[in-house]
Amino acid sequence: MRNIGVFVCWCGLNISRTVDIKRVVEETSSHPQVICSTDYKYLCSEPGQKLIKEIVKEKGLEGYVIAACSPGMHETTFRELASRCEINPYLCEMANIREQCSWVHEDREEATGKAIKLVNMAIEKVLHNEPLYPESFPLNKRAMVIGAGVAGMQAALDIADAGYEVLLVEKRPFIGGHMTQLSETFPTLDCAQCILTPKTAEVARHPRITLMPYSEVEEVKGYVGNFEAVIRRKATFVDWNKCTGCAICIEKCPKKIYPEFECGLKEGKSIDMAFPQAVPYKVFINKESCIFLNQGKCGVCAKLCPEEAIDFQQQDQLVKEKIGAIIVATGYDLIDKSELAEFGYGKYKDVIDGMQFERINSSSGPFSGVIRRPSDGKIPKEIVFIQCAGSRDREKGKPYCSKICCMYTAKQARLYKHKVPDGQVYVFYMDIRAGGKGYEEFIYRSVEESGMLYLRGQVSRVFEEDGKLIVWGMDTLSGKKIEINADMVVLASAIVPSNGVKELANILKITTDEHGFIQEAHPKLKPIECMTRGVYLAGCGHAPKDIAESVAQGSATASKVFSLFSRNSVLAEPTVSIVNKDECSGCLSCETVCPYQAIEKENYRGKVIAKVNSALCQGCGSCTVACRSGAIDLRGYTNQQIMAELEALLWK
Amino acid sequence: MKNQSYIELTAMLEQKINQLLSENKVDYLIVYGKGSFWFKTRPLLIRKQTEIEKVIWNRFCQFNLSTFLKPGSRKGEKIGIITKKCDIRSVVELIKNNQINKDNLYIIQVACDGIINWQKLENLLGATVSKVIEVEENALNFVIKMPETNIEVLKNDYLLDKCLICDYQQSFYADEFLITSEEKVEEIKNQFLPSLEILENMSYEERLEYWLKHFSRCMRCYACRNVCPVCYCPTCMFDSQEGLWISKESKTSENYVYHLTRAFHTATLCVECGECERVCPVNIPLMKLNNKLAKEVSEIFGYQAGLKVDEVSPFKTYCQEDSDEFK
Amino acid sequence: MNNLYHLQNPYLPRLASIEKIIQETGDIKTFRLTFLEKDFSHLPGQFVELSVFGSGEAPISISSYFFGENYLELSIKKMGKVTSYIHSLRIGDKVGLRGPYGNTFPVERIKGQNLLFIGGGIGLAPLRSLIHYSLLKRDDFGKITIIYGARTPEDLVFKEELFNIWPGLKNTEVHITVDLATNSWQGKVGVVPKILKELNPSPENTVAFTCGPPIMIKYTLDVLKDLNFPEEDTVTTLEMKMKCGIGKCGRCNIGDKYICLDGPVFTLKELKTLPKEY
Amino acid sequence: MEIVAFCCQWCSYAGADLAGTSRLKYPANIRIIKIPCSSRINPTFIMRALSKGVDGVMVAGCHPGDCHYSTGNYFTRRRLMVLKRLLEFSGINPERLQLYWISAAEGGKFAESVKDIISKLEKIQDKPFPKNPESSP
Amino acid sequence: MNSNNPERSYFLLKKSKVQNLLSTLYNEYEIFVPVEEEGVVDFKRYELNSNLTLEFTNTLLPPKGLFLPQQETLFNFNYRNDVSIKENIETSRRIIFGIRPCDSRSITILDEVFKEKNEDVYYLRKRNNTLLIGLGCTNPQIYCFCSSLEVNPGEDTLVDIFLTDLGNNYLVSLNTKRGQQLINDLPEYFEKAEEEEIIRALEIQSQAREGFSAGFDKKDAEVFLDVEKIFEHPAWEELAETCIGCGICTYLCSTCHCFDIADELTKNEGRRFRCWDSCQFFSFTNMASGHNPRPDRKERVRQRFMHKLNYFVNRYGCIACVGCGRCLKYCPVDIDITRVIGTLNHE
Repeated sequence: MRNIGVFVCWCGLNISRTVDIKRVVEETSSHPQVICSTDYKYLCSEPGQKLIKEIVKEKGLEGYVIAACSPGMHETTFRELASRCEINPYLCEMANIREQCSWVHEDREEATGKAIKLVNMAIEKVLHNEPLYPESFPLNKRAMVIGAGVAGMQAALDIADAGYEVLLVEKRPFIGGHMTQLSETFPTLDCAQCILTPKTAEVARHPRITLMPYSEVEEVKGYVGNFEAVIRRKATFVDWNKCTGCAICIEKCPKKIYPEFECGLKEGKSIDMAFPQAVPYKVFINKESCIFLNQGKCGVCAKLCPEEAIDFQQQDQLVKEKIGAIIVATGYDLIDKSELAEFGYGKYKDVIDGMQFERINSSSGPFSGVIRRPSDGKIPKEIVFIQCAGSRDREKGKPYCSKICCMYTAKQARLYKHKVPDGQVYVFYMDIRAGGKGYEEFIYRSVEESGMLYLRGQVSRVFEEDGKLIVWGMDTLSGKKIEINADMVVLASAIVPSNGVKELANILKITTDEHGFIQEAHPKLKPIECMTRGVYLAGCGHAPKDIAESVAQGSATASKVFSLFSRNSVLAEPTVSIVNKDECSGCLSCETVCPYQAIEKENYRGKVIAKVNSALCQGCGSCTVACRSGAIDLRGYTNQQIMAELEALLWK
Repeated sequence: MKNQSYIELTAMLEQKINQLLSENKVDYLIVYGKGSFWFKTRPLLIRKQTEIEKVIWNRFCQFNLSTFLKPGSRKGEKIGIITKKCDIRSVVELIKNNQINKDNLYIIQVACDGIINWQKLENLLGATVSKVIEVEENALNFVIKMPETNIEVLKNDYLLDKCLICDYQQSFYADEFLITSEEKVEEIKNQFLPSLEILENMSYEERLEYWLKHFSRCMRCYACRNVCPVCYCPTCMFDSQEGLWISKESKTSENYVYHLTRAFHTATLCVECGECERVCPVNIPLMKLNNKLAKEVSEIFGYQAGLKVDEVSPFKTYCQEDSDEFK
Repeated sequence: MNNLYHLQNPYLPRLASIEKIIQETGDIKTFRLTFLEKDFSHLPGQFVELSVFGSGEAPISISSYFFGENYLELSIKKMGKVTSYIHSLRIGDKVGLRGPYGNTFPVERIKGQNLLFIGGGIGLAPLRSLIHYSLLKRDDFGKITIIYGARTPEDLVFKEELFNIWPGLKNTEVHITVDLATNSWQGKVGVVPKILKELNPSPENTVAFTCGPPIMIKYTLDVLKDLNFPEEDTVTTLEMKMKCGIGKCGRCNIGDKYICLDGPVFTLKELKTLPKEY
Repeated sequence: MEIVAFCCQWCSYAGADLAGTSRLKYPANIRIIKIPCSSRINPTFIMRALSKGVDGVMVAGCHPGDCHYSTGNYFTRRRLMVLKRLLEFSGINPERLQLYWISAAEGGKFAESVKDIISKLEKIQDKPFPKNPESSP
Repeated sequence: MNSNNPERSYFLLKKSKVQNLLSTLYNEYEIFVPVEEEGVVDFKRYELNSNLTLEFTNTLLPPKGLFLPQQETLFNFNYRNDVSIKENIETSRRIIFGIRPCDSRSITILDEVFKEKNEDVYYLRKRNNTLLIGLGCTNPQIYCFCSSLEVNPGEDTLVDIFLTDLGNNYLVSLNTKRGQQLINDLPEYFEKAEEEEIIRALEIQSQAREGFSAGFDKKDAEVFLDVEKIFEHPAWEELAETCIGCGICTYLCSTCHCFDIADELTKNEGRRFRCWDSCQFFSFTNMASGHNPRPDRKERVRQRFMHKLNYFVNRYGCIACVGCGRCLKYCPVDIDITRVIGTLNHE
């Protein structure tokens, strides 16, 4: 309850044309707690604001109502004015008598009547407003990037260059992500390694980037500006401070394995380095296969290592880190073999996926860049590419488009033709999606140049018959059934979120969509923010995308982090929910409806009750309805205020 | 189930309680005790073995004792409680909503063959109610023994409505299940009072008038709320800020908002134990509201309250594919 | 019984208008109210039901005694809905008053005795009316000692009288203390009971009046006991939720006493006979 | 006729503003109460409004999936589905409660929605909650 | 209010004539008669078509509501610009027909409260405009225990006119001038009572008590006068354990009279009203400061019984209970005042 003023704006003719300002002023001035009610041509103008300021001072107003345009237009203006008048900005309310009255109604009588009601409502609301003050929290200007793929590295580099500490956490023992496995990249066909290596190197030597390869995030507590993360550094059984990457150990290691990096196409060792240009340039022991770790004998590497870097005793380490912002760049995997059985994938050696083709085509790959087929090393003369293998397929629960397949298939087909000019390429496609700079041209050039056959249709079955892969398909354009005797089949298999994302999402209290991709805060307006404040999103963890997009997103998230770190503290809007401790029943119905995990538990008088973390709360108020006892209320939109508006609205 | 088996059960009950108390498994038990009149019972908290003889179990044990597990009435000690097959569901709801910790609870579910609606019986007998010696029963009827005459009434006319459609059986949340040979076990299926249809078939005006007529009698004694096992809020929203939601005057319009809000709040929680309707001194058919919502909730969300502790209430979650009846 | 028709309605407030407002502390204001109709007489200790139209009624103890004047003063602390509404009132605004209600300080019985006033915070308000009274009839009483304390110097009420008027009067002592001093504060520091102990007043022909926060009263009574003040000469006032103010609405009873009729003034002796339900 | 509209500030309220800036005309007997999100609407607000003799209540929120708070309107939808049936069962014509999904870009839809609810209410034969129920039953 | 009792004279009223009698009185009086609705008998405003029930044990709600309505406007005020107050007191002449002896007793108990200094005009004006026509009890409810509170269910001298059921007729006994007056004005409805009818009636009146269960023992009730002994009795704790804290006992009690006062606002007008309140509610004594002298069920349950059996006795010299049995009948958890009185003495 307080003494308030009402200011009615003409907005030139905009309001005064249809609303009888004088009457609005008269009607509202009769309210016992309205000390003064007055009008002006343009309240938002300098003189207008000056007028308000004077009256507030003269009459000692404790709050005021501005009857004018939409709050969306000028609420900030008049709230700032309020604070300049030494009134708490939240004791200023606006009655929207322009957009929602004078502009939409013609009858002067009606419009005026409505205007009066709207003002009365605003008055009643102000009378129940409480002064509110934004809360501020300390800010830890240090970022953590999860995933050192091309997106993650970009984000890390940008942030580090801007002068902030960055923690770069990578699951695999080397950085660079999937791009390290690629041979060449579309649409320019430049060698992936050549463009990536400089970046990895820069990351490695950047003074403000702390690299954490072969590590995973176990736990994250806290909120924006004040996260505390626990990171598991997995044991490599090699002391990387000593290891020089001389590779003697690799040479002598008796245990052969097929490392994941080469997609099972090339032999590696139990102690090994992912690839020649790996960063960090260190070896690591594969726990599962190492003879010593499993049978306790061997240990050749340890004997030979000149630096005595081998350490079988090494344990996983848990490190605690304080950070202020988190960027999630977890990247992708390819759909599981088992889901592509109809193409004989996993059954026939020569049915391979796109990534395997990349390795085969790579000079550091299994056949040092010569295109041979895995089964017998023959050079395939008839090669079939199948697009949308798994993508856009409701049955497989992947209705979405993997976006890059059209492009890399064209690329791979073209690279194949370069290396096997007399080979024949068939590409099965649903339709070609080449939305991207120079993409469309690239595809056309590929088709024209190398006379490859694009068949619109789907492959029903692939099976082996005396050394050949028989591909049954249907050309939906000609309606003809097609049978191709191929030497090799390459599947552009669907992109899926890299495994472990779901768990990570739970740790970070962020949501994932039905396909396991991480949910952005808003599909249009907040595409790189997560539901949890201070957590941002880059790369394929969000949805399939190509390198350029991933890099762009990386930089975008970095800029988000800048704007966050540019302040010395996090300001939280004061219009957040608040719990009445004595009335809270502790049923925590509020917890489940909160999109921001802002509801925490707290012990109070021997019972567990709800507590709102005002740094996380965004003030939607859903909890206030879930709460039956009304123990949670929303500052700025309290039950009292809304009921007061309702009452005023019902006054005859 | 004959009186005999109720006597049996009572004996089993006493035995069990004795054991619980002697082994200090519980600090106190919430049980049924004898009421001021032959047809009345009363909730009872017993702590000592010497009090055991006060325990009773018969066809008049109407209360849903889980009401006394509400934080307001609870003392945070280890509690033993006796439940019928129907009202154990509200215990489940209380556990679900973090109002009580299952570990501090020892639930004795006792076989029940329906509860007699003594208000009906009382209305039937009028002043002669004081002369009744006892109520026996045969297959179909209750036999009310009086000095001179015996009155026979059809069981189904004098059981609580909810007992006529009761189809609950042993709950796996019960720590102890006291049963006699005669207890029948059926499938749980979701049933609703047939009497709903009469109302459902009315026109809006008729229904509004129907309810306003009833609500106009309400004097807002809040018995329906306070006795409700799932109205567990320490301070009801209607008490916390007096006059905010409704005026303190018990005017029809205010009562309307009160009862509808309560119905909405207990939707997804209400286990239709019927206590609210039982205690209402002015006979407002409150259960019709609750039954209706329970019915709708189960039709829309396929959810029924109080069956499983790990089930999520439809208001605590959502589904993008929810039917969108709005534009 | 027809005479009943001419009864005056005890629920109808009499109108008064605000003549003066003094901001005592951050959340305490003193309002001087002038009656619009016939004059109004009361004795120290009584309270009125103050109506703020549009917000409701609140029982407020009268904090002044102006003999034969047509106005009185109420000192009000911002607490609930009504009181905070009251705080938004301005000079000239109309309010309603019912009363005066309740018993009074035993003004007759204490004639010729020394008066010891022990107040804390807003609790000085009811005592002030007796102080006014006793100063008005100065010769009826012996020595007047006022001990008053608040949390901080900012929380002291009636500063003008405390610092500039009462100390100057003959045979009158004023001791002011605060729990937490500020740099500018020169006076005593310490809770009221402590100061009382230090002053060690003699119970000889003296009546003690105390009012303030429950915790203060509790310890003050202990000290008074140690100082051998007889229970019948130790007087305090009680607070209860009230509505009607005339012993009908059944809210403010402690045992069989209605605070609005038999209270709010009680001697420690009477208090001892009541059940501990306040 | 008196209609209360609860509009979430991000979508529908902005939509209403857009209707204004594009000078779309609609009947004047609608009063908008601005709330952060449709999930802020306590069913009791609606009961209260109707029981005080409002002819209709219009609730407007972001389209499902577009909620500024990502999931708020999903809960609103569930709550109102049940509330609608409760009101209906209590004898209030369910048409008196309308929920519209209106985005910030749909000024037109806002104006249309207002007209829609009003035309619906005009069709309704049965009377709203009596102004003075004490006398009615 | 049985002022200056005339020498008793008796009349006879045929049951068949009651309807006509009422419809005659209807023109001059607001008449309240027991009417059944939804299985609930209550005093309702008599309309020519209303179906009054005279075969009832007692009404659900006590008639106190006819003098202290659950809510009533005290006055209206205009609080815009300038304040003005409009008093609001109704003064129509009324009759309550068929009030039971216990309830008429309760009215005289309430009189004590509202007559006391600062007379409550709202109550008293209704009271003084109302003529009570009592009806004797012959077949009590199992809950009735009025006989242990000096109420004779068969005879009632507190009402203006008292009816004793003689089957087809009522014996009409007059207690006050007002009663006498009414009879004199309407001779066509009343016949002179014959000797044996009078004797039969007097028998009924004197025997009526017998049918009633004893209720409680006076001595047990007296124990409550000793605060020292009773105030911290463990029984309060026990009662609180199962009491659900609803308002039934207080709202249905014929002598409970606690109320609340509040304002209601509309745009330009304000209204101050009072409405029933209950000592069983937390908010009853909860203060703005947050302090509540009766914070728990224990204190609140105790308050009710102590008020009836001690505080009220000390103040007005009688127990604030008439044994109408409503609280026994309707208490959701079967808290029984007669038992409470019994146990506290003997435990």
